[in-house]
Amino acid sequence: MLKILYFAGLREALGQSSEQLALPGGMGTVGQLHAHLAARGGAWEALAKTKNLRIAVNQQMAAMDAPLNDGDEVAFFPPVTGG
Amino acid sequence: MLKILYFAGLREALGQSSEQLALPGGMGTVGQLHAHLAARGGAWEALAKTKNLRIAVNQQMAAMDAPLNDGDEVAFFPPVTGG
Amino acid sequence: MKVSVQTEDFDLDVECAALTHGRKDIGALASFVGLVRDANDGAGIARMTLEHYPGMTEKSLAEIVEQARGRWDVLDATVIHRVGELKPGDNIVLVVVASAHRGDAFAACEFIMDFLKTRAPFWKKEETPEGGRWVDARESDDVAAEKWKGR
Amino acid sequence: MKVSVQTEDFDLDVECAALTHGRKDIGALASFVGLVRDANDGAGIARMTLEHYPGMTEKSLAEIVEQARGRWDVLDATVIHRVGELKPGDNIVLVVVASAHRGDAFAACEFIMDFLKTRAPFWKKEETPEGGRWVDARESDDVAAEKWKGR
Repeated sequence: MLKILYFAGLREALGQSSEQLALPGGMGTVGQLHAHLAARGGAWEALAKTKNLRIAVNQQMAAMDAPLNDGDEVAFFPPVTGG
Repeated sequence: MLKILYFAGLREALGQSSEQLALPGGMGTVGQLHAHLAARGGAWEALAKTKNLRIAVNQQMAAMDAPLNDGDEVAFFPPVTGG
Repeated sequence: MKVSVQTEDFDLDVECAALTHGRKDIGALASFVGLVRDANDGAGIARMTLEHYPGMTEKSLAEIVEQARGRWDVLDATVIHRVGELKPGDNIVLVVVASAHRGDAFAACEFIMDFLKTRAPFWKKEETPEGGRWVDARESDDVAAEKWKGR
Repeated sequence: MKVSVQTEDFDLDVECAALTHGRKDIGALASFVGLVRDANDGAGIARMTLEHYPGMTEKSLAEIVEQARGRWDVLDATVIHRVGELKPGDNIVLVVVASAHRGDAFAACEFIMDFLKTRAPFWKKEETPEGGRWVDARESDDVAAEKWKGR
């Protein structure tokens, strides 16, 4: 299972802040998970449309080619604006 | 008359913090005043020996060629070390 | 080193005193406080909400402080970032860096702020007369973080 | 703008609050506090005495702040420098700069400190186990002030 988190504008666009997802076969990277989620269509297209989308795997910033493993926590969010 | 001030290590070396001095003829610049005071000899050689001696005329930093006028306040001191 | 993400306000003096307490080797305390302004990008701000990524936020801040310690002579440092609802004039973020010398304290403090702005997972949503809006990331913040690469 | 040369201690929070009181356009407060260390140039420091040039000191500090205001977007600033006898751990100097944005606040605050160090007429005399000694000016302070010419 993957734990997936959404934050800020993306969370609002998707109408949810988290979900659990069984890691399907052939989904070895962050990019593949991203494509899988965006392909849900409707509000989920926000994942593809968010400018400079950021991704963290296990609370570390990660690139689209980062590998995924069962039990990982994956977060999608817009560029940060704290401080 | 000139009001002359000495600060910090220079004040201690000269054993005085200020003096009044009539502006003698032919003493038109800070450099001429400096040479006049240093020529007193003894402790006054400190004026010539102080490394990177600083001079202020009327509370503004000044160079050796700055002109002097009656009533000026002239201060001699070592490089500053505050902060 | 202290890193805190909290809803409560902070007190600059208290944090500085905590860093300097009982030690006499600190010659320089550089600090930064960020506050909520009542206007941003041309709109009036009535209030804002700060969201964050619990867990990652704290790790991210601690890593930024560690990077600063690796680059400069930092004796101690404190970073506090508030979350939740804030209004104009409220404190948002505090960074204090203690060092023997001022150059290190200033550089480390500004470095921490520049990286916090671009790396730490916080998001601001502003309430304006036209409704709520998520603040856009600023390119100038990326530029500010990039400048440290050459130093 | 506030410039003060005083024997009494200062309070960072009080000075920050005075700058921000009643206004909501300040987004950044950069501050610096310099403290007496118990060691300098290899010698233990029991206490120190700060001498200054009354009149010129205040003018010099005000001029430095004005230069900073001319270079950066400074909303307000406070500079306090203590004189007289101080001991390790005591505060020496405070600079607080309020601005809309952090880049201006940081730059102006560091600029003021760098110029205060090389231009304002203060002198430190340290008491060490070997007796009193006037602190030598540091070349690194001149270098720090020079760096602003190119910016």
